[in-house]
Amino acid sequence: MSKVLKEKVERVEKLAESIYKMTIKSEYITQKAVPGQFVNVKCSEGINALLRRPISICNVDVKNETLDIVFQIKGIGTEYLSQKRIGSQVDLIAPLGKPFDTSDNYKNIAVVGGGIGVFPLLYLLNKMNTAKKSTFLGFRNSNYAVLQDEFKEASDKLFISTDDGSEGYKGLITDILEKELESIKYDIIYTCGPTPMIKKVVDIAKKNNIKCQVSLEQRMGCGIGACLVCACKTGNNENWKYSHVCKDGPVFWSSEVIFDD
Amino acid sequence: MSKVLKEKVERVEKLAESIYKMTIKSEYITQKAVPGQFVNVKCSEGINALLRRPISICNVDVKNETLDIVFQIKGIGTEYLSQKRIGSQVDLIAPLGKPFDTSDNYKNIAVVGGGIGVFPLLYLLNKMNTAKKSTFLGFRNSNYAVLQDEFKEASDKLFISTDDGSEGYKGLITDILEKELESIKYDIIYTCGPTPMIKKVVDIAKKNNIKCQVSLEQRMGCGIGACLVCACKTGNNENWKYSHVCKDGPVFWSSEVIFDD
Amino acid sequence: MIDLSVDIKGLKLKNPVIAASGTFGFGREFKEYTNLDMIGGISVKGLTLEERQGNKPPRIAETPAGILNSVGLQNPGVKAFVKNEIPFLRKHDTKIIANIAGNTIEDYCKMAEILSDSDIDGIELNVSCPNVKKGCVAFGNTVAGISDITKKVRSFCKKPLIVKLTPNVTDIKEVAMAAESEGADAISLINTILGMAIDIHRRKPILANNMGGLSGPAVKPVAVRMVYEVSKSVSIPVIGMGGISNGDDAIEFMLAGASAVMVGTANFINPSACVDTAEGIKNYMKMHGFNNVYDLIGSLELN
Amino acid sequence: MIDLSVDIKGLKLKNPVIAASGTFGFGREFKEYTNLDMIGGISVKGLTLEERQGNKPPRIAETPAGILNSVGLQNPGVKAFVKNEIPFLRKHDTKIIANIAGNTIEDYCKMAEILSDSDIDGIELNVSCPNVKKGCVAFGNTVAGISDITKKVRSFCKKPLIVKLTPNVTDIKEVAMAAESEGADAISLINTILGMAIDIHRRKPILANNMGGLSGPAVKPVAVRMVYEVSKSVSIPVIGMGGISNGDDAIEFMLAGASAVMVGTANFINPSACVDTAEGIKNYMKMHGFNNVYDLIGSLELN
Ligand SMILES: Cc1cc2nc3c(=O)[nH]c(=O)nc-3n(C[C@H](O)[C@H](O)[C@H](O)COP(=O)(O)OP(=O)(O)OC[C@H]3O[C@@H](n4cnc5c(N)ncnc54)[C@H](O)[C@@H]3O)c2cc1C
Ligand SMILES: Cc1cc2nc3c(=O)[nH]c(=O)nc-3n(C[C@H](O)[C@H](O)[C@H](O)COP(=O)(O)OP(=O)(O)OC[C@H]3O[C@@H](n4cnc5c(N)ncnc54)[C@H](O)[C@@H]3O)c2cc1C
Ligand SMILES: Cc1cc2nc3c(=O)[nH]c(=O)nc-3n(C[C@H](O)[C@H](O)[C@H](O)COP(=O)(O)O)c2cc1C
Ligand SMILES: Cc1cc2nc3c(=O)[nH]c(=O)nc-3n(C[C@H](O)[C@H](O)[C@H](O)COP(=O)(O)O)c2cc1C
Ligand code: FES
Ligand code: FES
Repeated sequence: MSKVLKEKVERVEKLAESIYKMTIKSEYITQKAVPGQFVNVKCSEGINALLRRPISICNVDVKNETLDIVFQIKGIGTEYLSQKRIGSQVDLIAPLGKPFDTSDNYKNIAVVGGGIGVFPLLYLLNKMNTAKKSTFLGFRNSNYAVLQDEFKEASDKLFISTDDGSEGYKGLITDILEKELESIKYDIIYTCGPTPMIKKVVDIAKKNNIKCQVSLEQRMGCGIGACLVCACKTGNNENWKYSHVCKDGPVFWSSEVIFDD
Repeated sequence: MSKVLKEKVERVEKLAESIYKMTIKSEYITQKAVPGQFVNVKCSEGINALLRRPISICNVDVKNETLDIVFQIKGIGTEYLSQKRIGSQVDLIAPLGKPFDTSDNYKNIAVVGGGIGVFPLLYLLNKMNTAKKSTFLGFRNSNYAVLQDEFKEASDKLFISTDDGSEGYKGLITDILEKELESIKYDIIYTCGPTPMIKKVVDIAKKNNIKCQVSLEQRMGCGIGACLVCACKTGNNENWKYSHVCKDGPVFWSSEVIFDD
Repeated sequence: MIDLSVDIKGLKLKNPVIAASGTFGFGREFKEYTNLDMIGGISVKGLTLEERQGNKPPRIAETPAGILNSVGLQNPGVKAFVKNEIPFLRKHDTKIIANIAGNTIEDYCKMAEILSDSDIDGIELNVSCPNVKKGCVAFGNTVAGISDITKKVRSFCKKPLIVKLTPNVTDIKEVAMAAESEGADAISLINTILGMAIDIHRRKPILANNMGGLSGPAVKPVAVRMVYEVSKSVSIPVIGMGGISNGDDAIEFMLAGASAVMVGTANFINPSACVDTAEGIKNYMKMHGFNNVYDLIGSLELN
Repeated sequence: MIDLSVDIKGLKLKNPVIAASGTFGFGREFKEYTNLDMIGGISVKGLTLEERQGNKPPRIAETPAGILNSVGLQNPGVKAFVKNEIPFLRKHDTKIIANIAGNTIEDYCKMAEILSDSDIDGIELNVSCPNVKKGCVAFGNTVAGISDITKKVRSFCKKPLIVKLTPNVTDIKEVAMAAESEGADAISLINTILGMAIDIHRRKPILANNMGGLSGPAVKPVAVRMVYEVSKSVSIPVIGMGGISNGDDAIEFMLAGASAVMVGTANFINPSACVDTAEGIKNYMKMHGFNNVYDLIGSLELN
């Protein structure tokens, strides 16, 4: 069950140029949410940024009844969101979407994130308490490599790469994943990020015969499965259909998704 | 000369249910403004309340370089304006419009205001230092009868009426004006308020052969005389034209205006 | 007692607010968020004879105070609707309007036939969907097209027949009159206005389909004008929509002549927009001393 | 060096930004607030043969992300314009476009004749003003009407002739092609979309004229779509407008095929909107490595 909620903004922190973390007090969300889910938030009053914006849940603090969302300013919606004052109300529908499979059967997991796709993975890592966790994060450059302490804390092994080498390895994070796979076998790979990266991870998982879950993005209208705008192709090439990221996802098994749109 | 200005909000005070006073720091406006002029203010960022809203200058403190505007919440624009935070910036074009004639030759003046039309009259009263000043203010009820101390201070005689008698006289403020006129002769009457009231004042002035200035309202687009939307009829019935409240007014001689639209 | 009920030629609504087609799924998607029993009616996602997958994503773009969509009629087909969706909807105290779209007039007729035998309360002809290549758009923007389709579907349709008009025409009045004279029970309008939004950095349209239909607050003044024009031209009831988010917006349409209204895009932002709108209409009536919603409808005075 | 200059069939603009007719007065009203020498051109307030007082007030209503206006062509008449306004405008380094509207085709022809002998740089035919009872609206929304007026005015017009189209038509392409084939040098679009806003408490339209023309950000997606459609259908230059507030908005229109743009309603909110838009276009070109504005025009790729 998700709900329309008006919750209080507890903190807004600038993590990097154009990246913000917002801490929101919400008994309801902290009780109901599971990793992979998102909130659909009205970033501004009135008709400025008319639609709600989907943002992943990045962390949940059950004791303090707060959750964190972390977002990058891309356009007017995230811009307004970053300007919310502490103590003000934020209007969100949450928690939404199908979560990651966080079964205890996965003893050795790999988590691969790129860009703004890393945020839902922190919550996932924090929830997977019994597994051995290798985390692979790729960023454009060091300016975007936020939340490193939190990821380090949540992982057994943490690999970071940047396009320009300004932080961690220089190059694609999937290269490091492939290298690690030469010596380790994971039970599952979870991934979220830019489509080219996701495709690569899916290929790698397939080649290595590892289960894989992907978290997808698509422009949304309602966020609750009614308007059918957030389509993504699922099935196989002979028998495909359009599923919907907000309701059938955002998390899918990599084997379900067809990446040709 | 008026300018597009970004000025600082110094204070926002709620004077009554739905009526707010905003104090704005502005060296430029305090140096240039004269009574009867207005500011054209962007009440909200972005496309919420798209157009600027015209609000009269209610008072100017030259020493502190601040001006006051007082406004009633009527719709979304004034609603957003009332929510502006202290210390935030407000975007305005000011000062605009043709002012009242505040010549020293007027020794004995009457100032007649109704509803939100009273606000520009306070600035006028404060500027007319050498005249003897009788002020007549009409309100719907006592809830709307704001700024009484300021008006008392600025006037030699102050009359207040309300529709329901909850403050001052019960009835029309123009009735009191007429009664006063039985014993006093004013050099000029200044008036601002709802059209029926203004018409009545204009009639009274004419009958008593007293000069009269009216400050008019009309929905505006640009506020600077370019879009021609803020029309008001001027001239005489045989030879009239549409003048424009923002540029040719808001203050007109009562003899210029035709009230039949 | 304030009476909000309206009768659209046999389609009896307990209040004049209907969820607009394509924005409310099949109702069940909103059950968690709002009380379906408090909505006058639900116009379901546009149905086609066979299942359709719709257009490629992205299918939505935000524009100032509006959205463009290019869903392209993704739906399970009319038979699956009858089988899987009507039973759920019927459990609720709200009227079921089947919105239908076809590639050919025969498609429309077949669907009208199937649906006439099903447990629904009205049929809305979508002759104006801008998001599919061939088919329905062609019927909606000429007098000849609308006459033809209304006449033919009428002969198969045993339910109240609502013809939904496209705003993408020079003269909405003549199209509405054509639908009326061929037997429409009511007119609904407006469908979306054809538009385009460009991603200036990729130098491509945002929508994969390049163009899409504009809806939301931005279109309200155009919609109110067209509802006014149509309701002055026909004597059948008019259902108004386009940018309605609350009771005050709805009142504009009803003063302009709409007997009922539909709420679309607003559901995305506020899932209880339909219920709130009905509540808002009631409050307005209370404030202004109206007991019967019919006293309100069309009571606009011109200046 | 980034070259922003464009040549609209002899109307040479130093940058592609023109102030839209009716929103910029005769230029002088904006002198205090912006640098007129940095604007490509100014299309002056719509002129008629004789002075006109226009419609009753209120003449403006705000709507979501837009405005409705019903000025009704208040203007001093074409002769007063030539005498009193051209000398002021000529002192500035910007092009003067005379926007004209008439009750009859003869009016248009006479004005074109008078203006052809005056010191202006182009004539824009307003065949689409929705705010006057008889007259110009009739010419704009049919192929026959637009053909006729373009042909006749063309024979009197010795300046670059821009025909400004109304969006209130079913098919904007055919109207544009008609203007082109009768000799228009350029097409400008869109004029305002007919709309209505109601004061629900007075139960009357807000505008004294009841209806008015919608402009501002709300109309942008409709305008971009029409500019795209027209620029694919004609080979003369297209001047795009409708909801442009800044450089990014202008780029959408130019990618869609506009050789120049006009900025209207935005001037009311930001009196230097025209200059800011020109500046914004330049910044975009810099960021994306364009040296010549012509490389940008029409460079949209479809999905
Ligand atoms: C399930 C999901 C989870 C997400 N989680 C995060 C997160 O944790 N942190 C984060 O920074 N971003 C996240 N995003 C992306 C985020 O939703 C967009 O960056 C944001 O909507 C952009 O809004 P804007 O107003 O700033 O940009 P604009 O470009 O002005 O937005 C215009 C419209 O396009 C939509 N849009 C634009 N880009 C995207 C996108 N990439 N995905 C979906 N819709 C888009 C907006 O929602 C809006 O409707 C997530 C997206 C999805 C679908
Ligand atoms: C010269 C002048 C001076 C004014 N001075 C004051 C003042 O000192 N204090 C005060 O409270 N009010 C004043 N007003 C009225 C004030 O401008 C309106 O109340 C205000 O614009 C309403 O905006 P809104 O968004 O709250 O209402 P909405 O109804 O949401 O506004 C919608 C549109 O209509 C316009 N509008 C609505 N009512 C009026 C009106 N009465 N006059 C002009 N435009 C209107 C708005 O500006 C806006 O464009 C003055 C008006 C004028 C013309
Ligand atoms: C995402 C979306 C899907 C739509 N699908 C349909 C449809 O299937 N059939 C139809 O007749 N109208 C459809 N419409 C149009 C709406 O029913 C309505 O006419 C339009 O959105 C205007 O109303 P609004 O401004 O309240 O949204 C759709 C609109 C949207 C936004
Ligand atoms: C107040 C006002 C007056 C207008 N007057 C004219 C006019 O006289 N002639 C004309 O061709 N267009 C006129 N227009 C239309 C504009 O030139 C322009 O086509 C329209 O406003 C769309 O652009 P925008 O959204 O940038 O305002 C007027 C628009 C407004 C808002
Ligand atoms: S966003 Fe509406 S169905 Fe996914
Ligand atoms: S508001 Fe534009 S001329 Fe007065």
